[in-house]
Amino acid sequence: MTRLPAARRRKGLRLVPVLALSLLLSACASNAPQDTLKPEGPYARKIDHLFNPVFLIAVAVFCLVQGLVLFAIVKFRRRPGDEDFPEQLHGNTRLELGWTILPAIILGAVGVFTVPVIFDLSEVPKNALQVEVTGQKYWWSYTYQAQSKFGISDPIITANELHIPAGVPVALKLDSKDVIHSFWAPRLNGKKDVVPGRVHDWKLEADHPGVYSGQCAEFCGISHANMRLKVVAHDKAGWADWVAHMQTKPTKPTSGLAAEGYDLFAQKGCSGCHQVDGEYQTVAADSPSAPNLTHLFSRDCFAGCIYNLDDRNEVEAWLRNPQRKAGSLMRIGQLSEAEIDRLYAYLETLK
Amino acid sequence: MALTEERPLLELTAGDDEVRQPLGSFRRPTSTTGWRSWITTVDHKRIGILYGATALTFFAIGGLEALLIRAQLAQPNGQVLSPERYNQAFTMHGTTMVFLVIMPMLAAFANYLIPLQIGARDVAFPRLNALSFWIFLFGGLFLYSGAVLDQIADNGWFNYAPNSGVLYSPGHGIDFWTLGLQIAGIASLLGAVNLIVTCINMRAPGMTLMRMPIFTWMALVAQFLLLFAIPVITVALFLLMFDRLFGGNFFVVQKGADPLMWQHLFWIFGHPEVYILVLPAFGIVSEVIPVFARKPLFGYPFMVFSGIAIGFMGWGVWAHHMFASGAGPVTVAAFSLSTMFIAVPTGVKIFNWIGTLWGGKLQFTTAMCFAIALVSQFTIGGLSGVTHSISPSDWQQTDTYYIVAHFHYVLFGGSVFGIFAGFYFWWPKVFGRCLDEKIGKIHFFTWLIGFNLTFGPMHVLGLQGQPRRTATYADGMGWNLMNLLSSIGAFTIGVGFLIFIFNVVKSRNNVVTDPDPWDARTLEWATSSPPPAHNFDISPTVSSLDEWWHRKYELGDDHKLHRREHPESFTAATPPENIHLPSPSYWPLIIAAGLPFIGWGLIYSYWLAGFGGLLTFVGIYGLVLEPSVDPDAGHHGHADTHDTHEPEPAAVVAGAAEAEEDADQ
Amino acid sequence: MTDTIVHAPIPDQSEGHHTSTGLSNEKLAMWAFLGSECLLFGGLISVFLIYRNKPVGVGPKVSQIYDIPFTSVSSFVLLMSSLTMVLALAGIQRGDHRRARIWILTTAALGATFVAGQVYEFTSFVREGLGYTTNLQSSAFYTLTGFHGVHVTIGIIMLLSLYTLSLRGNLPTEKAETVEIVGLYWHFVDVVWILIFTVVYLIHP
Amino acid sequence: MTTTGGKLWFGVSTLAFFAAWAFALGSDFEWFGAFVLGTISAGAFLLGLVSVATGDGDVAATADPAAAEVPARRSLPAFWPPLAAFGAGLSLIGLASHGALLYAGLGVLALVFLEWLVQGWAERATGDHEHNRKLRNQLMFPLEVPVVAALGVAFIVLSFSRVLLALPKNGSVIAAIGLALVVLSLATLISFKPTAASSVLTAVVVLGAVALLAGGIVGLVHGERHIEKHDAEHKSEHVANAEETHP
Ligand code: HEA
Ligand code: HEA
Ligand code: HEC
Ligand code: CUA
Ligand SMILES: [Cu+2]
Repeated sequence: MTRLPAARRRKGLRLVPVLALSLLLSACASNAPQDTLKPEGPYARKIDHLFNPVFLIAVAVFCLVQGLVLFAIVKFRRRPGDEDFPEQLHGNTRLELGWTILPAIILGAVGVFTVPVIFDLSEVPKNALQVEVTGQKYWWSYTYQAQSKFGISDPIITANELHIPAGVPVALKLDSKDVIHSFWAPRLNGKKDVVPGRVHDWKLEADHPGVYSGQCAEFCGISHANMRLKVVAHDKAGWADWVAHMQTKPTKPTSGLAAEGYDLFAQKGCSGCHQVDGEYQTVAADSPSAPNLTHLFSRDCFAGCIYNLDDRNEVEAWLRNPQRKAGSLMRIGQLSEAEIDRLYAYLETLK
Repeated sequence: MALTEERPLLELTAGDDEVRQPLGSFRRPTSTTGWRSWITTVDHKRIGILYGATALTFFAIGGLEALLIRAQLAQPNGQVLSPERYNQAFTMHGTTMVFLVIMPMLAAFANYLIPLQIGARDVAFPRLNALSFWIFLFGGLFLYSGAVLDQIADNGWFNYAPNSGVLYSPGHGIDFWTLGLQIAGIASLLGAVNLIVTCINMRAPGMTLMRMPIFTWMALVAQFLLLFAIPVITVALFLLMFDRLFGGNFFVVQKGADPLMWQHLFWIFGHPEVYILVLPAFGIVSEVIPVFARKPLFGYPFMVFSGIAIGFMGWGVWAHHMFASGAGPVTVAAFSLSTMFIAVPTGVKIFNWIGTLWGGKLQFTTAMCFAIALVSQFTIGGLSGVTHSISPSDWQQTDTYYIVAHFHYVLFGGSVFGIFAGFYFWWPKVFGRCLDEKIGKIHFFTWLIGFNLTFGPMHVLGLQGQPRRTATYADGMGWNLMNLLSSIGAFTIGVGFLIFIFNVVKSRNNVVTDPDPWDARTLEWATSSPPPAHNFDISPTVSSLDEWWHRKYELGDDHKLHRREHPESFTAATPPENIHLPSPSYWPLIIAAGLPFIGWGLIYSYWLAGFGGLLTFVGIYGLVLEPSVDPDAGHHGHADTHDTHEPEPAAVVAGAAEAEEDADQ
Repeated sequence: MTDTIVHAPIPDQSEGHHTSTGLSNEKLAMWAFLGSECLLFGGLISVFLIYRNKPVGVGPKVSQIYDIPFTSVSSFVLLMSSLTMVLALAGIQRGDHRRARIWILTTAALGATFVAGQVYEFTSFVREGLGYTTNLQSSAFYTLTGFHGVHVTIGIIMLLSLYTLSLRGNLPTEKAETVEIVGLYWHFVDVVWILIFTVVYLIHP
Repeated sequence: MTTTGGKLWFGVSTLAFFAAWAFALGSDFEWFGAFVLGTISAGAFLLGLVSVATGDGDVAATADPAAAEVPARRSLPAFWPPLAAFGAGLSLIGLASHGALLYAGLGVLALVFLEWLVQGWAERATGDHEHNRKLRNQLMFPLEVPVVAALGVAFIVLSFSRVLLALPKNGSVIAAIGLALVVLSLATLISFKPTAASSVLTAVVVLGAVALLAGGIVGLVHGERHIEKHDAEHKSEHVANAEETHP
């Protein structure tokens, strides 16, 4: 009987938990805008409060199992030359029942804490700001119906950036125009799928004013990675300002480049897809839905929040070739630089 | 027509006729060496090797796809792949790894080992076994054949509706995916039927169910899961195919369909599937650990029953993949709870392995290292699984890299580590050559480190909010470092794999003479390495669990174990004479070769489908009508065959039935 | 393929077709396969039942155009074929190959009558404006029942093959089990039809 | 007396003849198609005559009739020429009228080609007739059994469903019961008549097949009964449209 040489101790294995733990710890210190472990609102916090103890239990079990394995590796390794058999233990029913029942009890306890949170988070909040969220390839559209309680007298339609008042629950109605997306602003709540043909209730709330980033979390096609979003939470005054601003209509430019751009907007077919309240109201019936541009320049980002509106170059690049965002449903002919200048001048008036 | 020549077509005379000459048997292939012997073989051991080699090849392909993914994600705004290619890469990576690597690899082990472990000459239906392999191979090739025409699926391995419909995925990539998986599904189903019957019916005398080696047990449970899970995904694929190719409405939201229907069907299959992927690996590890701890498996009955329990519970948890899909709170709560409790039987396994290690005399061969690594690494994946089962926290985690971390820890840290433990363990048995232990250790540590480096950081990334399946990510999200580490880790795994390949190539020179080099416990070690075509010269009889070990050792008067001088073995001094093995056959290959044509035909031209259908149909009849043992072939020089070698139409007609069905689909 | 585990000189195993359970491999395999089929039909029936309650949009509802009397008759025909299948098996087990052949042929003919009825039913439904692609219900209905029809057709082909085998003397009494196994399949397909007929045709919400 | 080639051509001729009539009747005497088919019929007939006259162009056979009696090789019975003729005829009718028939005809031709080829090969394989036949069967049975079975099913299904479609609604119910009862009672009858010759069964089955075929053809010619179309009801159509345009 040839025996293969006994191996040396497995030092490497001991490194593993250390490595993993230190990585996890370093994670908590880093600065990530979508960090799920840093909730900024009551709903996200509820989840965090549930996750943390479970995570600790997991860490405890992890340490127990790895500890036992490591101990066994060190303690029970076979010394060279030792040909004897260890005690031939076939099992121990009591022990085995023990480690069947114990985890069951632990998990039962976890379950008891989990179920109420599920129901809590599924409840539609009262007195909340109502927003209809529509997902489509590959951007978000938001509609605020008139709600006097929040100062909204005319419906507001906007895109990609969701504005909310801080400290107030927001009730979302999620729907999709095409495939399944998933709405997710990690610091404000978990995610919820946006399914065509169904309307899902979901909710958000931010403790403090601020900008919270998020993105589509269900694979929805070629530009799934480019379907991001921002939630902008305002304080009371800021919210009132925003609403007031959104209730005004932009004034139609009458002279200069902007006026030429205004005409181009129709000539080049932009108005076939895009609405501008008070100016270009109706869109072609067969157009893909496109962002409402009424208050375009009051936003920070565009096209699924992957480009900056501040940066004139990015807007122009977009008009030069909207396909730079892969799979974008905005299809236009080639525009000359002069046309782009004029269109930009017009778009800039849409504040 | 021809039928009337022998007798009138409609015959009334009573009784049998003496015309017992078999119908439609061709000249049978006879080679026992060379490539022809491999494509016509019906020997479960060779088929096992074929499965293994194919799966390993696909592993390299799936791994290369993963390396592409990691190359792209190593830095923010990566430019290695276009978004289109990226989506194709992860879709094919996931599909390949699940359906073309782990499943067939475990089929390889099951095929090779089950008959040996239960003391049988072969599986119950050797030619059906060959058929399964070829169908699997052609399914895989079909799946990849779309790549030649640049028609590659790009909707993820679970391919959610409605993005999978023609409206949103107009190319043929998804068609190749749907049809390819249906073909591979036939293979799994036939394999499952075959192995279930083998385990139930072909056990050596005395091998009661509770004496069955634990690997066989776990593989059996997995076959039952396959038996019931495959039809469910077949329904889903079938409906999708009808939608895409024939204008059905099953997932067309505009026609009022519910897109969540797909998710339910897929995950009712999908969750049992993940246990199909891991239970046999658990079985492997449960064989390896006792051998190198030199003590029996701790709590064999608990191990068996926890495996069965996992199999059962696996059916009641599928909606945990859909926590965020919009089910009501009651459903979510119910599936949360059911999911949590699946940790209980799995925990039993972990602790029983530790129990086996405990008090043993551990010998750290490479196989043992991989086995112990499974115990420790799988636990990490299992525990992150439990954190998903807390559905509110899953609302944060789902579709992020935290999930990716979870399933790679269970799949790589579980299935793959288990499989490689099996490689190092059974290599000498299968090839009569040893893998080098030193290189093996290097391989092991490269993988252990590379694996943790790749997938450990993904936990962090997921919790920091990086969604999965995103072709790029922006700078400034705090994800750069972890992604880079992960990519470095992936390439480390790649290096480790090359080391393994090197080891395999080098093993040609390491001939082992001892058929039982590890002093192992189960019957496969009681025959020569590699085992003869007929497995055992003398058919075993079994009187205990770990039969072979009990034949080697006895308890002496001093209450110590003593090795018997000449353990009662199953190798005879002179080769046995009267063993009739099933003869090789061309038909399985022909049947399987028809299926891709049916697939291409459904996509491009019905003429091709007709041709493929004919090939398959005729092949099935050829297989059914040909006797399992070729009457013309000489067997081991034995003259007075009392076996009549009848064709055994029924079983294969049955197989035919369902192969046809799938073909007709 | 039991004859492949042959038979070193071991007392227990010297018997020709020994298996651990005493059941033949082939029969066991058929049972396992039918278990799997249950899930297949279960899946399709569930899909139909779920989609039946959805508004149809375009075209008629399936329940508007069922011809229950006709389908009852063809269900009856299929049921009868189970009876003749039993007779066929009894025949071959008794060694009465002549009768076995007659009943096998009859079973196949009844099965074919059923399938013909289904083709008729489908054609007339299409004429009534319910095509495969018309609406959700129609896709689900045709897929489910058509899938069953394909099963029956395969059954018929198996029966006709048995008939040929028997004719050629390749189906002696020892091989009666082959007929039994095909019979299992046949009865299964039959029972599934009874289920489909009941939940799809007879019960509508 | 007729030779193999002769059989082929006469077969084609007969079929084309009937086809010409069928076509003429079916197409309300559209003359061109009927003329083409009629010409084919006549041409084939002539060729058949030539073929018979020349003994299939077999010089040896015409030169020395005695030589033909030497059984150099025994042929297996050959159905192929008439069947080929049938196939050719079918494709011709198909060409002139219905596309599906063309494909069916081509299918038959292909089958004949294959069968003939294999048979030809088998006849020359060895000198032993029995052995040759075995060879042929071994090669062809896996093909023939399923194809014949499938064709049989298709035959019943197609014919009978045409009958059902042609009958009024209640009639179809009765026809289905009727057929089942006939099948059942005949089977019972025969099974209780152990002395019945095999020819009885053959006769019954052949008669049944002919009846079914006749029924099918009549059904086809008669056309389907008037089936009321459940047009999309106004309301549901409206809903559908709304759904589709709903943004
Ligand atoms: C081998 C495959 C495998 C295995 C074994 C598992 C095992 C488990 N999985 Fe995993 N899972 C996958 C493969 C697997 N999974 C894959 C591929 C996906 C993603 C598919 C996709 O989206 O692409 C997935 C996704 C997935 C999800 C969905 C996540 C999402 O998409 O949102 C969930 C949710 O609950 C989940 C849970 C679990 C649980 C609870 C287990 C349990 O079985 C784990 C049990 C084990 C342990 C817990 C460790 C040992 C136990 C102890 C030491 C006892 C003590 C423990 C406690 C007291 C806690 N898995
Ligand atoms: C058992 C299954 C399995 C295995 C083993 C792996 C192995 C790996 N996986 Fe994967 N993975 C999945 C199953 C698996 N994966 C699934 C199911 C998905 C989900 C897909 C989806 O979302 O649809 C996924 C998704 C997935 C993603 C997420 C993609 C995304 O969401 O965008 C990533 C990202 O890093 C990844 C990485 C890796 C890496 C680096 C490895 C490494 O371990 C691979 C290591 C590489 C090798 C071992 C190959 C080495 C080869 C060579 C060096 C060449 C040698 C060549 C010759 C010998 C010729 N995998
Ligand atoms: C065929 C329809 C279509 C036409 C025509 C079209 N667009 Fe668009 N537009 C879209 C769609 C769809 C998007 C969203 C793309 C995305 O984010 O993926 C979009 C996005 C935009 C955005 C970014 C809006 C935001 O808030 O994200 C701007 C600005 C824009 N278009 C301007 C124009 C101009 C200017 C023209 C005319 C030259 C034009 N569009 C013509 C469909 C169209
Ligand atoms: Cu929308 Cu992903
Ligand atoms: Cu799961």
